[in-house]
Amino acid sequence: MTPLSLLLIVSSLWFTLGLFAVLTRRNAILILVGIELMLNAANLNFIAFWRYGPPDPDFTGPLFVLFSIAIAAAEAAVGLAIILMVFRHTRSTDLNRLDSLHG
Amino acid sequence: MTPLLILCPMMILAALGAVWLARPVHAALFLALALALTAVVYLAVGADFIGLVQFMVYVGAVAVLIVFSLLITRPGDEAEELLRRPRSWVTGLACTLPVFAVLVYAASRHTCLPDAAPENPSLSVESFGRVLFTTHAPAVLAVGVLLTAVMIGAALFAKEAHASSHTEPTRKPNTPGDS
Amino acid sequence: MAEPFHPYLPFLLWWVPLLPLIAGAVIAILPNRYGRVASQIATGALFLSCLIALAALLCSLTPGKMASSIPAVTWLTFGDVALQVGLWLDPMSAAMAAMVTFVALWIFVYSIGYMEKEARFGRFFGFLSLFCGAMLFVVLSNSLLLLFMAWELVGLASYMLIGFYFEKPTAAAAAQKAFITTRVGDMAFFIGMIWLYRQSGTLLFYDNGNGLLESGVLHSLAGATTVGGLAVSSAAALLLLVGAMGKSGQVPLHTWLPDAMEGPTPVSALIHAATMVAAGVFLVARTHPIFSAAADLNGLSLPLIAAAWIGGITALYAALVALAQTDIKRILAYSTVSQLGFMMVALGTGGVAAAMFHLIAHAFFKALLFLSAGSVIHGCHEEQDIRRMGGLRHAMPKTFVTYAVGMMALSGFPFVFSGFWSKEAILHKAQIWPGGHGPFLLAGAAALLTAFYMTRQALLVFFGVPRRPGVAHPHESPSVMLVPLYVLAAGAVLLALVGTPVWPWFEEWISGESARFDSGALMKPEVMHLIGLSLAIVTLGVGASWAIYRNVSSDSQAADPLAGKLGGVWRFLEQAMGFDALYEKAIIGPLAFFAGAIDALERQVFVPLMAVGESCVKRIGRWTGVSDEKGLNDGFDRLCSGLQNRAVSASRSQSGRPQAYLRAIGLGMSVLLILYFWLIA
Amino acid sequence: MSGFDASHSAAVLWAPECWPRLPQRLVEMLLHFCGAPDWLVTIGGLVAAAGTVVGVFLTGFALLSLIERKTLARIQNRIGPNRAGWFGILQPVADGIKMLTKEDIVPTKAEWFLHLLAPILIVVPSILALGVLPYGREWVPVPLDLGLLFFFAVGTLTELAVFMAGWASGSKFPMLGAMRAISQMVSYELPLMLSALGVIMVSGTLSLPGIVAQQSGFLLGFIPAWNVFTPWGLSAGLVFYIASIAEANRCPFDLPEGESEIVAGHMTEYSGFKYALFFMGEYLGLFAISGLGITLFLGGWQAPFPGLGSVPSWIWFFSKLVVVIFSFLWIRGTFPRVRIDQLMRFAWLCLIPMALLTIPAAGIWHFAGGGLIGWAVTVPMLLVPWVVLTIHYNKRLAPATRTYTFADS
Amino acid sequence: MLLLSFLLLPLLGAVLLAVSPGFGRLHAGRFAIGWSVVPLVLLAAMEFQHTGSSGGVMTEWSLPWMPDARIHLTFSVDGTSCLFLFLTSCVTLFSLAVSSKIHLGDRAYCALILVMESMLFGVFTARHFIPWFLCWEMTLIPAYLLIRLWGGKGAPRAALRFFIVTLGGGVSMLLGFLVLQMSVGTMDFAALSQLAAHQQLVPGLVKAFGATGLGGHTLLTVVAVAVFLGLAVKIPVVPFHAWLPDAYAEAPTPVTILLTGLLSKMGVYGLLRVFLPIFPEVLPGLAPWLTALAVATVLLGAIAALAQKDLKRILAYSSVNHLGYCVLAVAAVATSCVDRVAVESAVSGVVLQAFNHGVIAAVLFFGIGILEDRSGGLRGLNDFGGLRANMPVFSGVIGLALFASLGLPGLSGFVGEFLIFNGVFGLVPWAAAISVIGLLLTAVFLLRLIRKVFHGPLPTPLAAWPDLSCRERWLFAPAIALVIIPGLWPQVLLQFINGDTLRLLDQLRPIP
Repeated sequence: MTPLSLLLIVSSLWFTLGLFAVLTRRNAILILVGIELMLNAANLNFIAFWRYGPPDPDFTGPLFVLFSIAIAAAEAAVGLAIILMVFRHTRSTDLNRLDSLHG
Repeated sequence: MTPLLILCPMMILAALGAVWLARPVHAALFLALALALTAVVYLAVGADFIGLVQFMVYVGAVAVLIVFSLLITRPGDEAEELLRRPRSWVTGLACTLPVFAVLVYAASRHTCLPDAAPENPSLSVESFGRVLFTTHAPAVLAVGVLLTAVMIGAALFAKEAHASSHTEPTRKPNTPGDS
Repeated sequence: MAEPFHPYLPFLLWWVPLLPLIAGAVIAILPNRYGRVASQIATGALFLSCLIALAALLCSLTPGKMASSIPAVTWLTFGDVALQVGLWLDPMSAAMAAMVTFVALWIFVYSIGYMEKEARFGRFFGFLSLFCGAMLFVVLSNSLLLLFMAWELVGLASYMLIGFYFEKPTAAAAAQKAFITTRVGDMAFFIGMIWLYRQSGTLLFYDNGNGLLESGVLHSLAGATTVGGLAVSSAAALLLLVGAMGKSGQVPLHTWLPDAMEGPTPVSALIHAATMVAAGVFLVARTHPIFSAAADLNGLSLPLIAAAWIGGITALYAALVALAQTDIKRILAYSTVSQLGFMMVALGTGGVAAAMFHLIAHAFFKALLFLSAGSVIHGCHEEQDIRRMGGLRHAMPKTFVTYAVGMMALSGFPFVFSGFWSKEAILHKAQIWPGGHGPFLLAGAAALLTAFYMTRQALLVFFGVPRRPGVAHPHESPSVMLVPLYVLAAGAVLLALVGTPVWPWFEEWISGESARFDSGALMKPEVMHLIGLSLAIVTLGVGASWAIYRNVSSDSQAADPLAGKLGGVWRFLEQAMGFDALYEKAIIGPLAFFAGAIDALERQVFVPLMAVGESCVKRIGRWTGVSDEKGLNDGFDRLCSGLQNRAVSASRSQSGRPQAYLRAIGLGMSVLLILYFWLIA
Repeated sequence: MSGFDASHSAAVLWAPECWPRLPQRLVEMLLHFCGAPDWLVTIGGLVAAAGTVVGVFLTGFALLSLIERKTLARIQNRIGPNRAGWFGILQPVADGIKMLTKEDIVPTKAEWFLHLLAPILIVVPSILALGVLPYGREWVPVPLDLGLLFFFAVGTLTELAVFMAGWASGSKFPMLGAMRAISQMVSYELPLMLSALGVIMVSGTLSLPGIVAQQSGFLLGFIPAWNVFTPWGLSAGLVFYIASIAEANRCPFDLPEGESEIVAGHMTEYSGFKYALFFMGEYLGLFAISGLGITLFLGGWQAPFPGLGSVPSWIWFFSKLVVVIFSFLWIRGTFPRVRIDQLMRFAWLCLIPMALLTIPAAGIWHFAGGGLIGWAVTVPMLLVPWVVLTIHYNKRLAPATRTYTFADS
Repeated sequence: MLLLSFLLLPLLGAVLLAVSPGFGRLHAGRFAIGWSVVPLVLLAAMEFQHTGSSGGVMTEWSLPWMPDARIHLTFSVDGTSCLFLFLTSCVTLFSLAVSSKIHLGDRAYCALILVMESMLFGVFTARHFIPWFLCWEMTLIPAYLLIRLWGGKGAPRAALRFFIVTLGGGVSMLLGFLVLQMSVGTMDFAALSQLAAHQQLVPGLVKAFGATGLGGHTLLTVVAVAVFLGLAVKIPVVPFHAWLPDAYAEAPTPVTILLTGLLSKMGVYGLLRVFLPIFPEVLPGLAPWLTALAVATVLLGAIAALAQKDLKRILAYSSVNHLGYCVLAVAAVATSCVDRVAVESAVSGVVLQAFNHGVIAAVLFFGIGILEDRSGGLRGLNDFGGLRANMPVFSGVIGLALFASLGLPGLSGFVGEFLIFNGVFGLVPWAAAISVIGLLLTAVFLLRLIRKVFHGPLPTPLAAWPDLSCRERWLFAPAIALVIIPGLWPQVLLQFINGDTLRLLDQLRPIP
C-alpha cells in the first residue's frame, strides 16, 4: 500500500461518512459537519495527488486546497448564519420540522 | 509513511465519531479533532503552509463556529436521535455504499500513475505565494470578493438579529434613594 | 478728419455717459438709508462727466477738426458678423452732451434741496443718474443700435421717475402710460433701425465712409425703393420719425407728457429740458441725412414734410391746450410739447442748426421754468393750481425774477433772450421753406399763443392778490434751490449771444462752417421783416393776456375769464382735445375686448378641443382595459386555476424535507451507477 | 530545524548573547557525546530549548502574578501582598502550594473528560506559541519559516479549549462565560491577524526572526527602524495592542470572567490545580501575545538606541516585555470594564476597519519605499479615520451624565 | 467618458436618493442641491478642456446599440448644446434651491427632479433619434409626477392633460422618424441631414412608400409636419398650447420653473437642431404655415396674457409669447436662407432667446412663488398692491426680470429679440412688422403687472410682509447676474454658438 492509496482510501471513507451524515442527521448543524467532512476529503485528495502524483511545479493541488478552504470557510459562515436565522424563526434546527415547502 | 500509518486510523476514527456520535457537541468536537488531524497530515506530507492554514481556518474558525452555533441552538436530547437510528441506517447506507464502492474503485485505479514517479518536494511558501499572486491573482481577487460578500452578509444577518432581539438598555439617572 | 482732438479724448469720452450710469448702479445697491451719500455720488459723478463734456466741447470748438470718432468696439458677433458700437463727437453731440450734463447738474443740485424730505431720497438720485447716463449715450452714440438701447433706457428711467410716487395710483398710471406710449414709437424706431441695418449692413453712423450717415450708404438707401415707390431711406426715416414722435411728445403720441407731471418737479425739469423729450428731436437731427437722402431738388422729402407738418400741428395744438390749463406744471408741460413742435418744424424745414439751437436754449429756460415752478410749489406748500396762487412776487422775489426770465425767454421777448433768437431762426427757416406755408403759419400762431399763455400764467401766479386763504405764508426757497435758478437764468440769457443773426456762431459751428461777424445781417430785409413779425406776435400775445388777466378776481373758485367767452371750446381745450378719451375708446377698450375674446377662445375652444382629444384617449384606454380584463385576464385566470388544481395533486409527493429529497437523489444516483456499471460490464 | 553542529565555536557558545541557549546546547552536546542518533540529538535539544522557555516564563508567571497584585494595589492606594516573604515576594510560592493542595472538584453534571482536557488545552497553545518567538539574536527556540502563521494557528486552539471548559462544566455561568469568551476572541482575532498582515507585506516573510531582522537599523541615525515608527505600523500596532488586550481577556475587556456578572466565566466550576492551569494559560498567553507584538512592531530584540550592540539582545526583548506588560497592568488598574455590545461594536466597527486600512497603507509604504511620498500618503490616510473614529466613539460611548446620591447625604 | 458620466450623474444622484432611506427630512434636499452643483462643475471642466477651440464638437460618446438597424446611442456636445446644458444645470439647481423645505424633505421629489435633469441632458446632447426620443419622452414622467403629486387642486387634471397632449405629439414625431427609418434606413441626425443636403430623402421615401400614391415631396412634407407637431406641442405653438396655462398654474413653483425654463426649450432646441437640418427640402413649402402659426403664437400669447387675472397664467402666456419669437425666427429661416446674415442673426437669436427666457422665467416664477409664500397662496393680479414700499429689494429684482422679459436693452432679453427681429425682418419683413405688436403688448401686460402688484397704495395686510430674506437674496443674486451679464456682454453666450450657427447655415443650403 502506497501513501497515496492510503490517503485515497481515507478520503473516500471520509467522503462516504460525510455523505452519510448529510443524509441521516437531522440537526442542520451536524449536516454541515458532514459537508465539511466531504470537503476535507476532497482537499485530502488534492494534497495527496500533489505530493505523490506526477510532478507539479505549479502547486495546482495546494492552490486548489487553499481556495477550497477559503470558500469552505465562507460557506460555513453563511450556512451557520442561515441556520441561526432559521433557528430564530422556528426555535429549531431540526430539518424535518422545516417542511413549509411541502406541497 | 510512518506518520501516515499512525494518523490515518485516527482520522477515520475521528470522522466516525463526528458522524456517529449522538451528542451534537461531541460530534462537533470530533470534527474538530478530525480536521486537526488532517492539518497534521498536511504538515506531515510537507504542505506546511496548507496545514497551518487548515488548522487556523478549520479548527480555529469553522469548528469554533459550529460549536458556537450548537451553544446557541442547544439541540435537543440525543434519545430521540438514538431512537430513529435504525431507520435512517437503511436509507443512508443504501445511498452511501454505492458511492463508497465507486470511490474505492476509482482510487484503486490510480495505478495508472507511474509508480516510479518521484515525490514532489515540500511546499515552499515563497514560490507558492508567487504562483498564487501572479498566475492565480484573478482567483485570489474573486475569493477576496466572495469573502467580503460573506462578511457583509453575515454582518447583515447579525444586524437583523440585533434589531429584532436585542435592545440596548437605556441608562437612566439614578433616582434618589436608589444608591 | 477722424483723428481725435486730444490723445485722451477717446478714452475719456466713454466716461461721460458711464460715470452717471455707474453712479446709478452703485446707488442701486446702496442701502436706502445712505440717501445723502447717494446724492453726493450722483452729483459728483455728473460733475465729473460735466467737466469732461465741457472739455470735449472746448476741443470740438477748434475749427478744422470738427468731428472725431472714438474707435468702435465689437459688441457682439453672431455667426461671422460682428456688430459694432461706438461714440461720436461732433459739434452737435458735444453741444448736447455739454448741455445735458450742465443743465442736469444744476437740476441735481436743486433736487438736493427739493427732495430733502423724501423717504427714497437716495433712490431718486439713482434714477436721475441712470436717466442722465442713458441720455448721454443717446447723444454721444455713433451707432443707431447703441442709440436705441440708450433710448430705451431713457424710457426706463423716465418710467421710474414719473412713477416715483408709486403709491399714488395716478403716478403709477402715468408712468405706465409714458412707457407704453413711447414704446409705440420705439417699436417703429426698432423696425426702422432693423430695416436700415438689413438694407445697409451697418448701424454705425460714421465709419470711414461706410457709415449710415455717409454718402455711399445714403445713396444706396435712397436708391432702393419699397412699397409705393417710396425710397427705403424715406420709409425708414418715417419709422424713425414715429419713434421721435413718441419720445418727443408729438401729436398724436403726446398724451403721456402732461401726465408725466406726476413725477417730482426736478424730474419734470429733467424730462422736459435736458433728457427725454430732447432725445426725439436729437434723433431726427442726428439722422437728418437719412431723412433728406431721397430729397428732391427743393430739398423736400416725405419724412421731412411729415416732420414739418407734425411739428406745426403739435406746436399749435399744445399752445391751444395750454391756454385752458390751470395746473402750473401742466401749462409748462404743454408749452414743452409746443416748443418741441417748433423744433420739429425746424427739422422738417431743414434747419438742423436752428432746431439744435432752440433745443439747447429751450433746455435752459424750460429747466429754469420748471425749477422756478418747483420753487413756487415748494413755497406754496405743494400747491400746483395757479388759480389758488397770486401775488407771489412779494413773498418770493428771487424766484419771481428767475421765473420772469424763463417766461420771457419762452415767450420770445426780443433781443436779450435766447428764446427770441432761436424761435426767430425757426420761423425764418419755415418761412423760406419751399414745401409750403402751412408749418410757418402754424408755428406763428403757436408763438402768439405761447406769449399769451405764459403771460397768463405769470400774472396769475405772481401778480394780483393771494387767492388762497390756506396759503398764509408762502416762503422763499433755500439757496441750494435758488443758485441753480440763477445759473440757468444766466444761461438762458447768455445763450442769446451766440445765436443772433449778427453772429450766428452756433449755427455755423453746428453745420461745420466757421462763423463770421456780420453786423449787417440784422439789416437784411427778410431778417428785418421777420424780426418785426416776431415783435408783433409777442407784443400781441403779451398784450392780450395782460388785458384779460390783469385783474383776476381774488376768488380761487371763479371761472377763467376766457372760459365764459369760449364756452364749449374751452372745455374741449381743458380736456386736451379729448385725446385721452379717444384712446380710451379707440384703443384700450377694443384691446381689452379683444383680449377677453381671445381668452374666451382659449377657454371655450382650445381647451375643450384638447379635452375632447384627452377624453378620446381616456376612453380608448378604458376600452382596452376592460377588454383586457374580460378577455385575456379571465382566460388566463381560468388556465391558471386549472393548472393549480393539477399541481396540488402532483405536489403531494413533495414532503418539504430536504433530506428526503437528498435521499431520493442519492438512491437515484445509486441506481444510475449500478446501471452504468451493468452497462459497462 | 538543523541538526547539531559540532563545529560551533565555543567562543560564540559562551557569549552572553547565547546564554539562554546553553541548556539546549549542553543537552545536544551531551547526547552527541553519548552517541545518540541525529534525530534524537535534535529532539533532545528542542526539548531542552522548550524547557528553557517554559522555565523562564513560568518564573515570569509567578513574578507577574505578584507584580500585578502589587501594582494594582499601588494604583488603588493599597499595599498588596506583604506577608509571605520580603515585600510578599514568596506570595506566588504560597499560592502555588495552596492551589496544588486544594481538592479537585468535578461537578456531577460535568463531562469529566472534557472538563479535564480544557485546562490542558488552554496551556498548550500558549507554550507552543512561546516556542517560536525570537527572544534574541541567537535565541530562537524553534526557528520556523512559518512562525507567524504557526503562532496564530495554535492560538486559535484556545477558543476550543474555552468552549470545552464552558460546556463541560454543565452549568450556567461557565456556559455564558464561554459564549462571551468565544465571541470576543473570534471578534478580536480578526484585527489581530489583519494588523499583522501589514508587517508581513513589508517584511516579505512569515518567519519571525526575519521580521525582526527587517526592523534593524536606525532612521536618521537615531530613530530605530521599528515598524511602530511608521504610520501604518503605528496604526497597526495600536490595533494589535488593543486587540491583544481583548485576546488575553484582560481588563477592560475581561468580560468572559466578569466577577460581578458571571462569577468567573468558564472557570467557575474549576478549582485547585486546574484552576491554576487556567491562570497559567492566561498569563502565558499574555506573554506570548506581548512577545509577538514586540516582535512585529517594537523591533523584537533590536536595541532602542544605536551603539548598544554589546548588550545581549534578549535583554532588550525582556525589557520591552516588561514595559508592555506593565502597560497592561496600568490599563487594568485604570479603565472600567466595557459592556458586551460596546465591546463587539468596537471590534467590528473600529478595529477591523482600521486594521483593513493599514493593509493598503502598508502596501503603499512598501511600494513608495518609505520616503516622503509614503509619509504624505499614509499619514492622512490613517490619521483622518483614526481621528474621526475617536471623536465618534467619544460621543457614542460617553456615559450619560449621572447624578449620584449618597446614603449619607 | 466625461460626457457619459455627466449625462448619468444626476440619474446616479436620483438613484442614491431613492435607495437610501437614510436621507431624512432636510438632508434629501441638501444632497440634491449639492449634487446638482456637480454637473455645473463638470460642464465648466468640459468647457475648460475645449476652451479656445472654435466651436465644433467638444466631446462625443457613442455606443452601437443595434448596429444592424444603424441605431447608435450617440451623444455629443457642441457649443449650442453646451449652452443648453448650462441652462439645464442652472435652472435645475435654481429650482431645487428655491423649493420649499417641505418639498426638499421628500426624497421622491428631489430624485424626480434629478431624473428630469439627466433626461434633459440627454435631449440636449443626443445625436441620434432613438436616444434623443427616449430622453425626450422620459422627461414627461418626472414632470407628470411632479405636477400631479405636488401641484395645486387642479393638478391631477392638468398633469394628465399635459401628459396626454405632449405624449400625442411625441407619438406623431416617432411615427415621422419611423417612416424615415423605413425609407432611408437611418435615424441619425447627422446622417439624415447629410442625406437631406444631397436630396436623397425624397427618392428614399418614394422607394419605400411610393405605393401610397403620394409623391415623394408630399411624403416628406407629411413627415416634416408630423415631426413639427411633436415639437410644437412642447414649445408650445398655437393651437397646441391649451395644456400649458393650466399645467404652469397648477404645478408647484419650482416645477413651473422647470417646465418653462427647460421643457419648452426642448422644443426650440428640436426645431433648431433637428427640424431645420433634416427637412430643408420641404421647408419653403411649409414656411408660410409656420410663419402664420408663429405670428399667431406671438400675438395670441400676448393678447391672452392681457386678459388673465392670475399671475402664473399671465407669465404662462408670456412664455408662449416669448417662445413664439423663437418659432418665428425658425419659420423665417425656413422661408428662405438667401440673406445669409439674416439667417445667422435669426438662428443666434433663437438660442439666445431660449436661454435668456429660461433664466428670466425662472426668476419670475420664483418671484410668484415668494408672493404665494407670503400671502398664503394668493396669486391673483388684484390681490396685491404697493409692494415696492415694503419689499423694495424684491420689487427691484422682479422689476429687473420683468423689464428683461419685455426686452429692455442692457438686460438679457433684448439681445435675443433684437437678433430674432433682425433676422426675421431680413427674411419675412411682414411677419416681423406684425410681431412687433407682440413686443408692444408684452410691455403692456408686464407693466400692468408691475402697476397692480408693486405700485399703488399698500393694503394694510400686506404691510407686514418682510422683504427678501438673506437666503432668497442669495438665490436671486446669481440669477440676476445671468440676466444682466448677457445683456451687457452678449458675446459671453454668443461665442459658444457662432460656430454652430455657421454649420447650420451650411446644412440649410442644398448641396448640388
